[in-house]
Amino acid sequence: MDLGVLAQYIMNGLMLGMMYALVAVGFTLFFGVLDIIKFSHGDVVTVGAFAALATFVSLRSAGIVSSPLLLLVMVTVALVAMAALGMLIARYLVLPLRTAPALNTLLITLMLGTVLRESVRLFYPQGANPKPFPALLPSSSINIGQFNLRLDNAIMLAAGVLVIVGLQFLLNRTKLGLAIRAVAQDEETARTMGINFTAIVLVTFAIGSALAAFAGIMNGLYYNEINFGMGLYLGVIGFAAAIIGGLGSIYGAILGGFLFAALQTIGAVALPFASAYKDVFAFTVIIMFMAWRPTGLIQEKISERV
Amino acid sequence: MAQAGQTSRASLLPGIAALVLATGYLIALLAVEKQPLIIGLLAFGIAAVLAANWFGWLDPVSRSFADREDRLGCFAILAAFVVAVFFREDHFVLLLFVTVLLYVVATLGLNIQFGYAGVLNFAGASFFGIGAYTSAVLNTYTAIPHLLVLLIGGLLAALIGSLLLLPVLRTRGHYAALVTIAFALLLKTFLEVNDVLGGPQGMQVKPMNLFGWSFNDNIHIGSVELSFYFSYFVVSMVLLVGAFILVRRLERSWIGLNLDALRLDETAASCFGLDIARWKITAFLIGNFLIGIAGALFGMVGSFVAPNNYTFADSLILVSILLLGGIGNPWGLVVATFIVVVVPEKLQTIQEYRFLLYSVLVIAVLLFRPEGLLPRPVRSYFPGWRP
Amino acid sequence: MTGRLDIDNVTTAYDKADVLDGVSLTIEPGRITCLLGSNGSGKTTLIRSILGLTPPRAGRIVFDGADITALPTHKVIAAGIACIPEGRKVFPKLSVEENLRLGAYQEPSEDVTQERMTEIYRLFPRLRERRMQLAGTMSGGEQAMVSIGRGLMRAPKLLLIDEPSLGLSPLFVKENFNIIRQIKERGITVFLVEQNVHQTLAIADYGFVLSKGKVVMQGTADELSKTKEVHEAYFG
Amino acid sequence: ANPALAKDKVKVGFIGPLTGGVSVNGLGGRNSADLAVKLRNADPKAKYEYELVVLDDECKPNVAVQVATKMAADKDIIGAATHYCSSTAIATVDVYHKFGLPVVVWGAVLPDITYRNKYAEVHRVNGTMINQNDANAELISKLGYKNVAVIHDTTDYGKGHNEYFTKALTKLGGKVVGAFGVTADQQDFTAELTQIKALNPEVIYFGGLTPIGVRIRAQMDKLGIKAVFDGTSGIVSDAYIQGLGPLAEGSLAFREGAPTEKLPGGKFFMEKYTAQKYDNPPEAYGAFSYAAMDLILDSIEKVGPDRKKIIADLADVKERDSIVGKITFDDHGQNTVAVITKYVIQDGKFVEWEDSEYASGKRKLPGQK
Amino acid sequence: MTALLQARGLTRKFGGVVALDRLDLDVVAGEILGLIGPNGSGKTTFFNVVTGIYGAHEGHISFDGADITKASSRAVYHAGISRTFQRSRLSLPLSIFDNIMIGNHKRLNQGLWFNLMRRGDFKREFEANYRAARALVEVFEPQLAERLFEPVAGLPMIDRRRIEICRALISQPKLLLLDEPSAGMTHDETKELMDDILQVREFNKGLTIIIVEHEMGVIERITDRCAVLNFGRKIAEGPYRQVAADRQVQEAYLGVA
Ligand SMILES: Nc1ncnc2c1ncn2[C@@H]1O[C@H](COP(=O)(O)OP(=O)(O)OP(=O)(O)O)[C@@H](O)[C@H]1O
Ligand SMILES: Nc1ncnc2c1ncn2[C@@H]1O[C@H](COP(=O)(O)OP(=O)(O)OP(=O)(O)O)[C@@H](O)[C@H]1O
Ligand SMILES: [Mg+2]
Ligand SMILES: [Mg+2]
Repeated sequence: MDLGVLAQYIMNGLMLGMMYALVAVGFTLFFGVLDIIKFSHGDVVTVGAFAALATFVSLRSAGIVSSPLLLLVMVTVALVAMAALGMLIARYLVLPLRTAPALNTLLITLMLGTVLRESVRLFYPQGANPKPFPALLPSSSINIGQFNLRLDNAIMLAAGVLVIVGLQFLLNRTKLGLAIRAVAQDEETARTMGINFTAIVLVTFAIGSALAAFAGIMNGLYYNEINFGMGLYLGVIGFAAAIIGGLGSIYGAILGGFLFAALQTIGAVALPFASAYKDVFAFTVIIMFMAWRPTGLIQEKISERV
Repeated sequence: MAQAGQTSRASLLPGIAALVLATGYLIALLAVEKQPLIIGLLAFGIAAVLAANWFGWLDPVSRSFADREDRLGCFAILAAFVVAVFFREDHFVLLLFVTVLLYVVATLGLNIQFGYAGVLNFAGASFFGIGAYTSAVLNTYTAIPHLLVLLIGGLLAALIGSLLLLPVLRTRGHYAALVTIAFALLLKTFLEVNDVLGGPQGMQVKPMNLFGWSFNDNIHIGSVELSFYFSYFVVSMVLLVGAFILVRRLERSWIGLNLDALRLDETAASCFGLDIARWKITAFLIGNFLIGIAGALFGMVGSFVAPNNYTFADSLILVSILLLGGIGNPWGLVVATFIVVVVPEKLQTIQEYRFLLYSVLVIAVLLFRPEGLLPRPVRSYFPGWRP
Repeated sequence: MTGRLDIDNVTTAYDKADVLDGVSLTIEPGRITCLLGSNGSGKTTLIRSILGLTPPRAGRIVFDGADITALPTHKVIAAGIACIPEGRKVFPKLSVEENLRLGAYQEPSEDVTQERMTEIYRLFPRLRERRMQLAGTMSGGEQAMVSIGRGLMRAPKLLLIDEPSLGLSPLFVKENFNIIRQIKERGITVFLVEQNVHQTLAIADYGFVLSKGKVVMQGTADELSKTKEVHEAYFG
Repeated sequence: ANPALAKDKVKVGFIGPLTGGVSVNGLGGRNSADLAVKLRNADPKAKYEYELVVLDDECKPNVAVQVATKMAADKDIIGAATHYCSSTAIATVDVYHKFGLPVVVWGAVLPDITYRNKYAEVHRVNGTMINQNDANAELISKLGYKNVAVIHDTTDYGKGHNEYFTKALTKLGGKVVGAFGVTADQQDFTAELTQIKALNPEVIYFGGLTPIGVRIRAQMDKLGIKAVFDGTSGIVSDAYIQGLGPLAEGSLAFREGAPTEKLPGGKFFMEKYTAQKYDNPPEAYGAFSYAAMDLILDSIEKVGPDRKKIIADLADVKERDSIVGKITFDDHGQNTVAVITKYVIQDGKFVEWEDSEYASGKRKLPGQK
Repeated sequence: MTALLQARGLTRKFGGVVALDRLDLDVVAGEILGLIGPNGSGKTTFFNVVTGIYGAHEGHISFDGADITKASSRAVYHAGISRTFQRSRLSLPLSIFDNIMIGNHKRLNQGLWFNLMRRGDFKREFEANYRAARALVEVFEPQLAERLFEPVAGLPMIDRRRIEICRALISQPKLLLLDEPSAGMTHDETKELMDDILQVREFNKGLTIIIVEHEMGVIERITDRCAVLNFGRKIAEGPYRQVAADRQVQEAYLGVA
């Protein structure tokens, strides 16, 4: 294979992996704090992207043209809006179900996902159509043989890495992170330690949802197109990635995200059968993988004590 | 509940009253067409249940069902027939009704897996699909009697499901969820990209034919004409009753106890001699078998199979039914299936807003009853049995 | 001296049945007050009510003059109360050190936290050895040490201790009571729930006996140890 | 008294995808059918008062069979305009046949829908994908392109297009250098496109619907692929241009029938549609939906609300004027539209190829000779 | 004197921690052995290794003449060893009866056909087991026997302990492992519980018991013999009085200076 083409595949895979990883990290966070699957996460990605787009459109019509400024405002608005949405979800849908069977949260967030998705479709102007997302990052590129390295992609990769590193730091090095992990394990005892349980849950959901908005914007900037269904698939894959990585481990989620992207890329280009089989291939590998490592790549350190 | 000194069984009356009311309500709901009426009826239903709960009228009903399940089960079958006969000419209502019955059978299978053994299965629709595709292929290319086809559909679902046994046995919780989710996505994509089974186009399924009686013809009894779906209704009902009894007996036996024990605490269970793998496999296979049979029959009812019918989203609907009904309670499944299948259908006239409304409705129900509509009661091995 | 807690006619229920039925008692500052009572008499429930984990249905709880009855738990803690909960309740997937840190969650100063931690490690050398071990993998008694250490991490005005010697070796039970005495000497008010009546009454200043959700007896430790009923019930 | 009150009520049906990924087309179709009914009801000469029953097939065969059964089993419904998605249309033909409900397909293009069986109940106003692809291959060859890479969705629609296009192109001496199937919910196509880039085709043919089309076209640009984007009827939709903005420039697309806006009836349709202030544009197949419904209404007016008579009446529709041109049903109920409109996107609009600056040579597609 | 349970050179490590360190231990049929030692000395680990929850890194265990070192938890149970857990492990949503029946696994007919189809026979088996469970519970707490079909979740700790012991006893094991059965109980309650256990032992002649306890009163009263662990090693063995007098034991465990 041409080296340039190979490099191109790797670059594609990295971008894809980064987006999966960002979504997966969100899942990990929610598992982490409440041990729940929040299936609406993918749709929050969508809503985040649409929030950013709406901001863009209104800024544009207000006559602002500077790309960096536009981008800054878009990111801020989308992140804040999704953080708020996340808190609302936590407050009114997740917390009330705390004592119910864990799977109920899954169902309720699943339904919420539908509500979000359908709302975008029905209430965003022309929401059922794919929307062009502005390319706001410098798009200069260099061609090395078949390889086309774009500056915007490099910037996005770097930003993604930065966000993940920041989150990792937050979780493992700060008091807030410690509180999040404590709340995840034992709500009552955490409260006995003086932790404001509700606040921690809300903050976690805010962070996770802001992360989703970030992923949504990145998706938009990368593909220059967003649509109301984009989060659905992203959500499922993010979930898969979080699990393959090993629950509760941020590194695991990242590894899982990149692994999944790699599997898809390999399935599409390196295998003898048609590229449409790439998902069949990826999911088959995942099933076999789960048989081999039933608790994911990065295994939880604890085995239950008897 | 066994109370000292109490020897008499709870009265049948509240149970029968509830059944009669439910039947009447169902007929009304299925019969009305006008949107305001439908919404009014739905609102009325919710209000009525809330009110009954408020006045404490639901307790005697559930006691009556707990104690007299055998008898009330017969009445429930009767009620189903009353509804079916009422709509004997109405193809669509009967189709809807048959869909409900078969979905109940499938969720009963899921219930064994998840409700009892704790094995998550997010690929319910896939196994349902395997059953349906079985009847599509066998009815088209072979002359195998159709009852046997149903059986083969179930067996095939169990067999293909057993490919997942190793990862399912080794994983737990969310990890196990991923295995079946991956399978659901895989199977759908596979059916879609592979042309052998019709690709995304799907396949036609020949209607059921029992002992020379083709199910696609309307039935004439004297001057009364019955929709051909009535035959499917009868067969589905037989299947459902069989599945229901199977699940009930399973629950009310040492095997049900084993499944509960391993779901709740695997370590403790294995310290008391339980073969975890054996019972998980048993539950997984029986569950898939039921789902497969239901799917095979559904394939014939719908007369058409396509990969799009059996997506991950459809599997989630099956799981939703389980959660909505109250995990582990077969009666809850019946109620929940009616809601999940019939309500969106009845909301057709609000067209593009119906998914939105439906989702909001489910969220409301869950917030109101986090444990599901009818939470599972403590096991009684024989209804009405007193020490 | 602060750390006074007045419990006035508190009634608490879980679902329907009342577990506490009009409990009134006072914890005097600077003393060790103990609460005795058989299994299920409602001792833990009382502690949960104080902490706001199971808010009382009726009655008032006043801490140092401030009404804390309806406060959320973290505010109760902020008022200067700490708790060593029943059944240890360590965070199983956090390391020993992280568990201790959580004890000082509301302590803003990192230096103070470090200082306290050093002191805890001095009290429990075993914990220093196992600093990085996940608390969930420790033996039953070791977890008790983590739990006690964690409760001490934030010097409170009032420390609630629920059955700390549960599952501890006799040697350690003794040490444990020594530690509680030392806590008191530092000026911390202690409210101690215990089954180990001998040793409890030996270090306590005052005590209450709870039965079926009601205070049935109270008095100084000496008075209580001489009371016939207590003697019969607990010393066999 | 008001004579309108005296009219008998007659129910007619519409089925299309109102939810899901292609719901824009479904909603456009519904609005158009609705328009046909509204206009008819406003016509004082009409004999009946019509009520439109709308059902959603979600573009899923299983749902389609259910709703088709519901509609066909309702004896009050006399005829219906049905289905945009081929997979749903082909799944339901047996239902209509069994229940004897006359339907006119308004958007699905799979040949099998009319040609697999000879059901008198099933008609179609739009053409099949075969004619479309012949015209497509012809244009490509005429422009001097030889090497074409194909991306198609793996639904029947995409696969059919792949098949018929490849056939037509090969006949004309062109070459398909690679064909890639993609799934309908796929978001990322960079792996496929990178492979295509290495194959260096002059044209990328795309057999699929707008949502994926937009994604693929946008991602082509990301990877610096300069080939011509050659779409099918599936992307003839305002949503395509909206979704891509300036990137849409120079995309090719094809649709059966004469261009609506050029027919006198078409202009009328557009005016009336706009006047109704629907939320959605009619989209490419709105006109067909309108025409289908109009055909049914005409029939009812003529022979009365009786399914059997309608079927008989529809059988001899010949050279009938409509907003999509003349309609003639062959013995399979298929409208034999020979005309195919070729489009190129120019300045954010679908412009007929012949009228475009690309045809006149003023602008050039990449690699256009 | 034949040993019912025999451990030789038993070693189990967790990372750097040696929880059991070349432990030799004999348990004689019919005796009550007290297993004591400081916190973290390996008592629970010993139970876990015997019952097959953890594997041994070195050494052997034999039970009733058969080697069970590598046996699974299941096999160990079927061989006749039952246990309770240091932290109660009942299945809370299930009824008292169900919880006890979980312990009776090996004596219940597990056949699919029997359970599903032969409901008459099943009912007879069920009723026999109901009587057995009731009789057993009555020994511990007659009031509980009336509430056999109530969920365990609503019961106070002490009753849960009792049920856990019933669950371990119902299958009439040869060896019973009790891990701190009296933790959290008052003096009275502990005494009552021990009396009940001794009473059950009257019915189930030859029941051998290993009991882990930190309550020395209990140990003194009911054990025939004690083994003391420290850092996974046995530091003393013998009747309680003798062990209690041991200097090493006093220093490491009892704290009597
Ligand atoms: N979460 C709960 N839900 C329902 N009832 C409960 C709950 N917790 C405790 N109870 C009941 O409340 C009563 C008092 O329990 P509590 O734990 O306060 O007793 P205690 O005096 O602390 O007993 P112990 O000595 O066993 O710790 C008991 O009957 C118990 O069954
Ligand atoms: N799963 C495990 N992972 C890591 N370490 C473990 C594990 N289980 C036990 N240990 C360690 O092994 C040692 C022995 O533990 P064990 O539970 O056997 O003690 P014990 O004698 O029962 O103590 P206690 O009386 O406090 O219950 C302890 O230091 C404990 O931390
Ligand atoms: Mg307590
Ligand atoms: Mg122990």
